[in-house]
Amino acid sequence: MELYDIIFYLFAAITIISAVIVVNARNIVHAAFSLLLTFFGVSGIYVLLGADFLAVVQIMVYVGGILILLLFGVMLTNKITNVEIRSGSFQVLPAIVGLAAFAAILFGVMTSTNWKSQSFEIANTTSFELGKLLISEYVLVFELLGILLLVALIGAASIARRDKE
Amino acid sequence: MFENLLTDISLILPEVIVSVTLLLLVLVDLIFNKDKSIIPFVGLIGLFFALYFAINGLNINSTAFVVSAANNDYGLLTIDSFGSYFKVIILITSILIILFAKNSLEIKNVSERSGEFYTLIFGMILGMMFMISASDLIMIYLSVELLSLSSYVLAGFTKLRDRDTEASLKYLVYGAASSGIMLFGISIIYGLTGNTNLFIINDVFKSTSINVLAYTFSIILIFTGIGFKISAVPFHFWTPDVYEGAPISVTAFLSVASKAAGFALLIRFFKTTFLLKEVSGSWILLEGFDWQSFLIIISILTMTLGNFAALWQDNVKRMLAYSSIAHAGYMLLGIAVLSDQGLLAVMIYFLVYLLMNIGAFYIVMVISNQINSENLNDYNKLGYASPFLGVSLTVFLISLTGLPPTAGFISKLYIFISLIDANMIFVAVIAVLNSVVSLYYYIRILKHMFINESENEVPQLKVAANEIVFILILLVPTLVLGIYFSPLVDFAQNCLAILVN
Amino acid sequence: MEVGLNHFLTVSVALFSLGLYGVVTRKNAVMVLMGVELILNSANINFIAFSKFGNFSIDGQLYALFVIILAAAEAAIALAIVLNIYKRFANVNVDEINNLKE
Amino acid sequence: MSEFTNINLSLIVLLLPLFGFFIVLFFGKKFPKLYLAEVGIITLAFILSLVIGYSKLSTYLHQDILFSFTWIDFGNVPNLGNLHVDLGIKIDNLTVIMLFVVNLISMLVHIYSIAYMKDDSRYSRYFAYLGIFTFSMLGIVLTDNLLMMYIFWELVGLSSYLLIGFWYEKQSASDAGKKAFLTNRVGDIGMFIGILVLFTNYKSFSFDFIYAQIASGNLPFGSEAWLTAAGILVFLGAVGKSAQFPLHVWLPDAMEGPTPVSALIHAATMVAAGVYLVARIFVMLTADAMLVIAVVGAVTSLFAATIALTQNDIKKVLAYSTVSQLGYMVMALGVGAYTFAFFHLVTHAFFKACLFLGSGSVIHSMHHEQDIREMGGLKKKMPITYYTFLISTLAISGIPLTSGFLSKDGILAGTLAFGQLTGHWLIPIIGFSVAFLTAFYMFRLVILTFHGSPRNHHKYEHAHESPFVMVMPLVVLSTLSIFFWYTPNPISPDASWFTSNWITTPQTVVPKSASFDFMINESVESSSHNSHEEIIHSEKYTHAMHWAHYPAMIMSLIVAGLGILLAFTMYQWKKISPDKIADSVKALYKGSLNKWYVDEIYAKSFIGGTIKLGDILSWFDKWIIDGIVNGSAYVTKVFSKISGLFDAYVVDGLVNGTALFSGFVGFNFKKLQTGKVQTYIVLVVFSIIVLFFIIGPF
Amino acid sequence: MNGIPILSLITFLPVIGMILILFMPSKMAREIKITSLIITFLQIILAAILLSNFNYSAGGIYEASSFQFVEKFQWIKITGLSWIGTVKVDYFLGADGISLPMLLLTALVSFIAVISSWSINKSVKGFFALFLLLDTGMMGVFVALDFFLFYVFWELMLLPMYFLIGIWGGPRKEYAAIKFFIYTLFGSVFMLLVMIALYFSASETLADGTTVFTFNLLTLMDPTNYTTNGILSPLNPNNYRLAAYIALFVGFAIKIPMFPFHTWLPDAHVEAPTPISVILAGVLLKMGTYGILRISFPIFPEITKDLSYYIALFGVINIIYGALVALAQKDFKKLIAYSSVSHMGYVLLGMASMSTTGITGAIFQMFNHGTITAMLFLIVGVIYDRAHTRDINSFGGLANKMPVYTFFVTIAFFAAIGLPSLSGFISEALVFVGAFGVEEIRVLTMIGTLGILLGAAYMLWTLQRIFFGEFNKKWDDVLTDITFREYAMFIPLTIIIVFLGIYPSAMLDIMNASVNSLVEFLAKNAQGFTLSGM
Repeated sequence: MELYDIIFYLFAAITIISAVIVVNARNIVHAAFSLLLTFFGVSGIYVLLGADFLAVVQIMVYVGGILILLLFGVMLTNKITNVEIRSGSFQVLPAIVGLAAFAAILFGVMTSTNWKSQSFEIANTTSFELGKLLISEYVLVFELLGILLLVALIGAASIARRDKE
Repeated sequence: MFENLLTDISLILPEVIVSVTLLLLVLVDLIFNKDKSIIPFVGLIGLFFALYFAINGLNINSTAFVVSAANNDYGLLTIDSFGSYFKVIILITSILIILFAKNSLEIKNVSERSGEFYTLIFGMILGMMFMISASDLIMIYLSVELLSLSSYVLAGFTKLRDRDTEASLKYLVYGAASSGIMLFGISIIYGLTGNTNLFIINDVFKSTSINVLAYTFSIILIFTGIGFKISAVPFHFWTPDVYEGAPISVTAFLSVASKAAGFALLIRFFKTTFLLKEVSGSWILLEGFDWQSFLIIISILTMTLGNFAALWQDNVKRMLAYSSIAHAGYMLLGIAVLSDQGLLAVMIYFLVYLLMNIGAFYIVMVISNQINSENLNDYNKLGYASPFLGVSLTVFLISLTGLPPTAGFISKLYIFISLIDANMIFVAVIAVLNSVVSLYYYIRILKHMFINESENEVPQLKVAANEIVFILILLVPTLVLGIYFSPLVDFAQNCLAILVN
Repeated sequence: MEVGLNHFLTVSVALFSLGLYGVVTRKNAVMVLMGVELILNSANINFIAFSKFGNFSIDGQLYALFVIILAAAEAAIALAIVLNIYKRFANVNVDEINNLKE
Repeated sequence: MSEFTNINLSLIVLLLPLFGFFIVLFFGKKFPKLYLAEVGIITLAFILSLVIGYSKLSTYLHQDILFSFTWIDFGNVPNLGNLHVDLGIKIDNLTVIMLFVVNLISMLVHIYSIAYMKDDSRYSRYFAYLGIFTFSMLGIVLTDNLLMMYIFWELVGLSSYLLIGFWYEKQSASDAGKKAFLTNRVGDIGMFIGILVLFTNYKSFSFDFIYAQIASGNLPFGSEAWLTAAGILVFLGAVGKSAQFPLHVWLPDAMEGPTPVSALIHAATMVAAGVYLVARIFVMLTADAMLVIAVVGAVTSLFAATIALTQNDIKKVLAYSTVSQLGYMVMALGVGAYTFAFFHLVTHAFFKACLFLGSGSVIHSMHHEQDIREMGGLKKKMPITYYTFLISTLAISGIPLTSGFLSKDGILAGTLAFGQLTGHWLIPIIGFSVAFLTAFYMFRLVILTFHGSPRNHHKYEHAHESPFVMVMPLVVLSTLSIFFWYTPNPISPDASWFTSNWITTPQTVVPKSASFDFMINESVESSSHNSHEEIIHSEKYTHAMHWAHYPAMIMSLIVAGLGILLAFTMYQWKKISPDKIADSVKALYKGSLNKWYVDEIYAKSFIGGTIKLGDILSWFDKWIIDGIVNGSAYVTKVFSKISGLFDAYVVDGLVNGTALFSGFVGFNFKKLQTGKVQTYIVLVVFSIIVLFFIIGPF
Repeated sequence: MNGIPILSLITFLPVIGMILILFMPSKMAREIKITSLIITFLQIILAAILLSNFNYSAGGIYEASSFQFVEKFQWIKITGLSWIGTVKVDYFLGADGISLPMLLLTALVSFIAVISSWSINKSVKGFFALFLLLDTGMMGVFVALDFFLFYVFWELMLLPMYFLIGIWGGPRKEYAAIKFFIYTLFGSVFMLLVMIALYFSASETLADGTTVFTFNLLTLMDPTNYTTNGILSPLNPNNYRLAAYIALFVGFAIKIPMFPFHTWLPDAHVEAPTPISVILAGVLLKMGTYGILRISFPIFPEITKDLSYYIALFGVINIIYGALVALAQKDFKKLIAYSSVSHMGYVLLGMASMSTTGITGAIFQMFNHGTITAMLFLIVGVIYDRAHTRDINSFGGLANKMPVYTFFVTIAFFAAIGLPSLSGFISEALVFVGAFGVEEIRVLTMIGTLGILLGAAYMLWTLQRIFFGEFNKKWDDVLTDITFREYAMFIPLTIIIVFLGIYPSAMLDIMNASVNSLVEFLAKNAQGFTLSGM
C-alpha cells in the first residue's frame, strides 16, 4: 500500500520540520504558526493510525483552543519582533549535547524493542466506542477530568485576573 | 457495568466528599461574596467528614472501578488500609493547613480571593487522595496532574511579591516537563504490556520476558515524575526555590501532604508492579530492575545533599525546604529496605514528620507574621521575646533532628531498626552521620534565637490564644509519642496491608 | 519499505526531543510552553500507535484523549501564570527570572 | 608495761602532734599564745617516747611489739581469695630509738623556735607545721608496712614543702619548696613502683610478711633480678629523701626555710628517714642492690664534700656536709655496716642539729647575715654558741671522745672490711678522703665564723649571745655529742650499747646465691628468720671487722687531724692563701663553688625539656588534633571554595552536568541551585542518563 | 525497699522542680534559686536513704536478682506481626555497687553546683529549668538498666548542656557549645546503632513463654540469650562484635574524654559558667567510663580482654599527655580542664586491668575526681568572679590576701596531686596496684606513674604562681577572702575529700561486691562465650 507510506512520510515530514521551526524560529509568531502545522501533522498521523475521532479532537482542541491561547499569550506578553530567542540559562552546546544523547538513547530504546502485540480486532468506528468507555468504565476519569478543568479554570482566573487595588 | 458503580462509590466516599466540598466551596464563594470568613469552616466540615469515612475505611481492602476491557477484576483504584492510612495523614494535614492558612497573614491579605484559595487546596487534596489509591498508570498521571495544576497556582497565589510569582512559573515549567517525561514513560510501559493497570502489568512482567532496556528506561522516566513529587535528588531542584517563594502555608502543605502522597504513590507503584512474591514481610521483586540499589543511591544522595545544602541557608523557609529533602532521603531508605518493616518505618515517619514539620513551619509563619522576615539574622534573641514560641520551636527542631525524648527519635529509630535488621549497616552509618550533620543547622536556628546578640533591639512577639492552641495540638503529641510510642506503632502496624496480586 | 510501528515511534521520539529542546533552550516562556505541548503530542502518538499495532483495544486512544484535555487545562493555567509574570517582571524571559537561588 | 599499753602510748605519741597541728592551725588566729600548747604537746610526746623506749629496751629487748588492723577489705577477690590492706605499728629497738631522737630534737627545735621565730607574722602557723611534720615523721618511724611508710613519706614531703616555702613571699623560698617536693617525687615514683612489685607478688605491704615470703624462697616474679630491682627501686625513695646523688639538689636550696626547720628536718630527722628506710629493707637487699647503694652513698658523700669546701653561706656549708654525711650512712648500709650506719644516724642527728641551731643563733644575732665572709671573731661575742658549735664540729670531724668518732670509725672499719672482703677498695678510699675533707671544711667554717677578727664591724657591733631558750637546746645537743652517752669506752664503738645489744645486724632473707656470702651466718640456718639473733655475721666478716678496726681508727684520726691542721694553716695562721690555691686550680674551684653545675644541667635538660614538650604538645593539641577532629568543617569549606571556583570558570563554560558532579563531590550544593529553571531541567535530563547507565543492564 | 520507687523519685524529682520553676514568674529569681536548692537537697536526702538501705553484699552487675531498689515494668510492648516480632522496652531501674557511688556523686555535685550558681543573674528561670533537666538526665543514666532507657537519658542531657554553655557561657560560648553538642552526638549515634544491633542479637523469654528481642542490659549480658545468627551474637561466626565494641567505645570515649577525642573539653570548660564546669567535670565525664563499665565490659567481655592493652595505652596517653599539656597552660581553667583529662586517664588504666583493685580504683577515682575537680573549678570560679581574668601569671601572693581561700586551694591541689590522706591518693594507688598486677600492661603502668610527678609539677607551679610571691597590687580591692556561700561549697567537699582519704572503706565497701562479681563475670566470659555460657 504505497499511498499509505507516502502519506505517512508527508505528514511525518510536516510534523518534524514544523516542529524544528517551532523550536528555532527567530520570530515568535512564526513559531506559533509552525506549531499549528505540527498539530496538523500529528492529527494526520492519528488518522493514519485509525484514530479519526482523535484527529478531530486534536484539531479542535489544539488548534482551536490551545494554540489560540498561546497566541493570546504572545500578543499580551511580547513585542512581536524580539530577536533574542535563546535562553541565557547556559550555553546551547551542552544542552544540545545532553539532549542529543538523551534522544539517541530514546531512539535506540524505542526502535530496538519488540513491542507487545496481541490479536484483538479494533472497531472501525472509534467515536462510539470511546463515548461508551468514557461514560462507563472510565466514568471516574471522566468526572475527575471535569473537576480538573474546573480547578484549572478557577486557578487560571484567580491568577490572571487583575485584582482591584 | 453500572451495577457495581454504587459499591465503587461507597468505597471512595472520602474522595467523593472532598470533591463535593470542592464544588460546595465554589458555590459558597459565589453566594457569600461579601464575607468569606465562613469558607474555611465549610472546608473543615467537609474534611472532618472525609476523615471520618477514611478512618472507617481503614480496614477495607478491595479494588474499585473495574475496567472490563482488561477482562479481569482489576480496577483503576485500589482501596486498602495502606492507602487509607495515607489518606488519613493527608486529611489531618489538610485540616491543620486550613487552620494554618486562617492565621497566615499572606493569605489574609488576599482574603477576597480566599474562595479560590480553598478551592485549589481542595483540588490538591483530591489529587493526592487519588494518587494514593490509583492503581492505573493513567489514573496516576491524571491525579498527579490535578495535584500539580492546583499547586502551580497556589505557589504563586498571593501575587504580592516577585518571589511567589517566580516560584509558580518555575514550578510550572519544571512540573510540566517532568510530568511530560513521566507520561512518555507511561506510554512506553503501555507499549510493552498493552495495559496501564498495575496489576495486569505485574502479571505481564511475571509471565512474559520484557526488553530490559525499554523496561529500565521507562521506569526511570516514570520515577522522574514521582521523584519530582517527593523531591528526591536529583529531581529536587524546584523544591528550595518553590518552597521559599510560595506562601508559607502552601509550602507546609507541599512539604508534608504532597510528599506523603508521592511516597504512597511510589510505594504502591513499585510494590504492586514489581512484586514477585512476599516472604515473611520482605518483598522479593522482579528481576531486571534493581530497585534496592536504585533507591539506596537516590536516598543517600537525597539526604546528604539535603543536609549539606541546608547548612548554608540563611532563610529559614529555605532551610526547612532542604531539611524536608533530607527527610525524604531517610524515608526512601525505609522503602529501600524492601520489607514491611521498612514500610512500617516510613509510615510511622510520616505521621511524626507531619507533626514536627507543620509545627516548625507554623512557628516560622507566626514569627514572620510579626517581624515580616524569614531571615535567620532577624531571629536573634527572639527566644526571649516569646519563650513559648522559642521552646516549642526547640522541641520541633530537636524532633526533626531525631533526638529523644521526642517523636522524631522514634521515627528515626524505626528507620534504623529496619536498616540494621536488613543488615544494611553501611547505609545506616551514612544515615546517622547525616543526622549529626543535620543537627548543625537545626541548632543554628536555636543559636540565633537564644544565643546570638541582636544588633537592633528585639521586636516584641505576641502569640494569640488560638495560635498557642494550634501549637500545643502539635507539640504535645510530639513529646508524648516520644516517650510512649506504642499507639503510634500499633496504628501503623494495622495499616500495612497493600493490595497486591 | 513497509511503514511500521517504528516509523511512528521515530516521529514521536523526534517530537519529544524537539519539545524537550525547546523547553530547555527557548528564552520566552510561551515558547517553552510550546515545547511542553510537543512533548505531550509525542506521548499521544505513542499511545495511539501502540494501541494500533499491538491491537490493544481502543483504550490507547482514550488515554490520548485524556491527555489532550489535560493539555488544554495545563495550557490555560500556564498562560495565566505567564501573564502574571509579565505583570510583575514586564517580560517573560525564563532565564532572567532567577531571584530564588542558592 | 604490757604490749597493749605500749601500742596505745605509741599511738598517742603519734597522734599528739597531729592534734597540736589542728588546734594551732584552726584556733591559732584567735589565741596567739596557742603555740605554747604545741610546745607542751611535743614535750609530752617526748616524755612518752622515753617511757616507751625504756619499757621496750628493758622488757621486750628481743621482741617486737606489733599491732595492725584492716584498713581496706576487698572481700573475696575472684581467683585470688581474700584481699585486704592492713595498716599497723611495729615497735622494735630501731623504732624506739628513732622515737626518742625525733621527739627530742623536735622538742628542742620547738623551744628554740619560740625565740627564733618570735617576730614572724605567721608565728602560730609555723608551729602548726612543725606539728604536722613531727606527726608524719613519727608515722614513718612507727609503721610496720610499706604502704603506711609511703603515706607518711609523702606527708613528710608535704610538711617539708610547707616549711621550706614558709616565707613564700620570697620567690627563692617558694621555688625551693617546689623543687624539694618534685625532686622527692622523682624518688618516690621509684619507691612506689618498688612497693607495687612487692605487693603484686605478696598481696601484702607488711615488712615481716614480705620478708617471711622471701625467706621461704618465694621471690618477686620468681627471679633474683626482680628482688634486686625491688630493693633498688625502694631505695630510690631514700635517694630522694636523703638527698643522695643525683637527687641531692633540693637539700641545699631547702635552706631557704627557717633555720630551726633546717635543723629539725633537713639535718636531723627527715633526711635521715631515707637511711631509716634502707635499714628497714636491709634484709631484702641482694648483693647487687647493696653494691649500688654503697656506690651511690660513696659518690654522694665525696661529691657533696667537695662542694662544701668552697661555699661561703654558713647554712650551705652545713647543708652539703649533711648531704655528705647522709651519703656516709647510706654507704655504710651498702657495705653491710648496719649497726654503725644507724649509730651514725643518731649521733649525726644530734651534732648536726646542734650545728644548725648554732648557725641559726649566729644568723639571728647577725641580723640574718649568712655569709661567713662577713663574720669572724664571734667567739667573744657569743661564747656558748661557739663552744657548743665547736664540740659538734669535733664530733662531725671524728675526734676521739666524741660520738662522731665512734660512729664514723665504725663505718670506716666497715668499709675497710668490705674492701677487704669484696675487693671494692675504692669505697674505703672515698670514705677516708671524705673524712679528711669534712674535718677541713668544718674547721674552715668554725675559724671563719668565730675566730680571727671581725670582717664586718658594723654587724659585729650588734652581734650578741642568743637568749636562753635558744642556747639551751645547743647545750643539750652538744652534750649529746660526747661519747659517754653511748659507750663506756671512748675509743671502741663495739662496746657501745647500740652495737653491743640494742641494734644488731638482722639476718638477711635473700637467698644465698644472691647475697654477699659474708652476710650469711652459716651457724644460723637462714630459714628461721629473726632479726634479733646474736651477731649473725659470718665468721669471715667478724674477723674482717676486727682486722679493720685499728687501721681504720688510726687512719681516720690521721686524716681528720690533717684536715684540721690544713684548715688552721690556711685560715687561722694564713700560712697558705686559699685564693692562691683557688687560682691554681681555677676550673675545679669554680666547679665546686657552682656545685658542679648540676642544677644548671637539670634546668637545661629535664625541667626545660619537659616544659618545652608541654608547649609543643599544647600547640599540637590546639592545632593538629583539634584541627583533625573538627576538620570536617574546614574540609567542607575548602571543598566548597574549590568547587565554587570550579563552577565559576569551568562549569558555565562546559556542561552543567559537571556542576552536578562537582556539587556532589564538593558538598557545595548551592552551586547547583542556579535559580534558572531550564538549567534544572537539563540537570534532570543528565541525571536520567546517568541513572540509566548506573542501573541499566550494561 | 518497701515499695517506694525511690530511684524514680531521685531521678524525676528535678523534672518536678523544673515544672514548678517554669510556672514561676521570672521576676522571682530568688524563689527560683531556693526551689532548685531545695530540690537538689532533697536529692541528697534520697541518696542518703539509698545509702542507708543499701545491701553491701549484693553483687548486681549481671544478675537481676542482686540489684537493689529495682523498679521494672513494661514501658513499651508492641505485639507486632510475625516477622517484626514483639517490640519491648522495659522501664527498668536498679542500683548496684557501681551506680550507687555515681548517684551519691551526682546528688552532691548538683547541690554544690546550685549553690555556686547563686551568682547567675541572666534569665535565672531558664538557667535553673535547664539545670534541673540536666540533673534528671544524669541521674537517669546512672540508674537505667535498659539500654533504650539509658540512651534516652544519655541524649536528654545534650540539649540542656548546649544551652547552659551557649547562653551563660563566655566569649566563645557558641563555638564551645556546638562543639560539645556535635562531638557528643557523633559519639552517641554510633551507640544508637550498636544498641539496635544488640537488640536484634539477643532475645529473652517472657513469662508467657514468648521470646522477644530486648534492650534489657542484663539480658544482653547473658551469653545464653543470644540468637545464633544475630549480627552481634558471639555464636555467629562472622559477627560484627569488634566493630560494634569500637563504635560503642568511641561513643563513651568522647564523653570521658579520651585522647584524641578530648579537644571539646577545654573549650567547653573555658567557656562554660562555673556551675556548669563543675557539673561537666564532676559528673558528665564519669558517664563515659560508667558506660564502659556498665555496658561495654559485661556485654563484650572477650573483646574487652583482647583490647584491654589498648584501653590501658590510651589511659596512659591521657595521663601523660593531659599533664604535659596542662603544664603549658596560661589559663587557670584550661589548666584544670587538662588536668581532668589526665585524671580520667587513671580511670581508663584502672579499668583496663580488669582486676578488682584496678576497677575499684577506677570507680573510686571517678568519684574522687568528681569531688576534687568540682572543687578545683569552684576555686577557679571564686577568683574569676572577683578578678574577671583567669590568666595565671596576672596573679601572685594571694596567700596573704585570701588565707582561707588559699587553705582550701591547697587541700584541693594536693588532693589532685594524690597526696596520701586525701582521697585522690587511694584511688590512684589502687589503679596502679591493679594495673601493675597485669602482666601485659605492667610497663605501661610504670610509664603511667610519671603522671604523679607531672601532676605535682603543674599543680605546684600553679600554686606558686598564683598564691606565692609578691601580691599584684592591681587586685588589691577586688580580691577579698571567700564569702559564706563559698564556704558552703568548699566545706562539704573538703570534708569528703579528707574523710575518704583517711577512711576509704566507707566508699570502697559499697563497690566491693559488685566489682568482684564484675571481675568474676569478665574472667568467666573473657575466653569468649560458649553456648552453655557459664
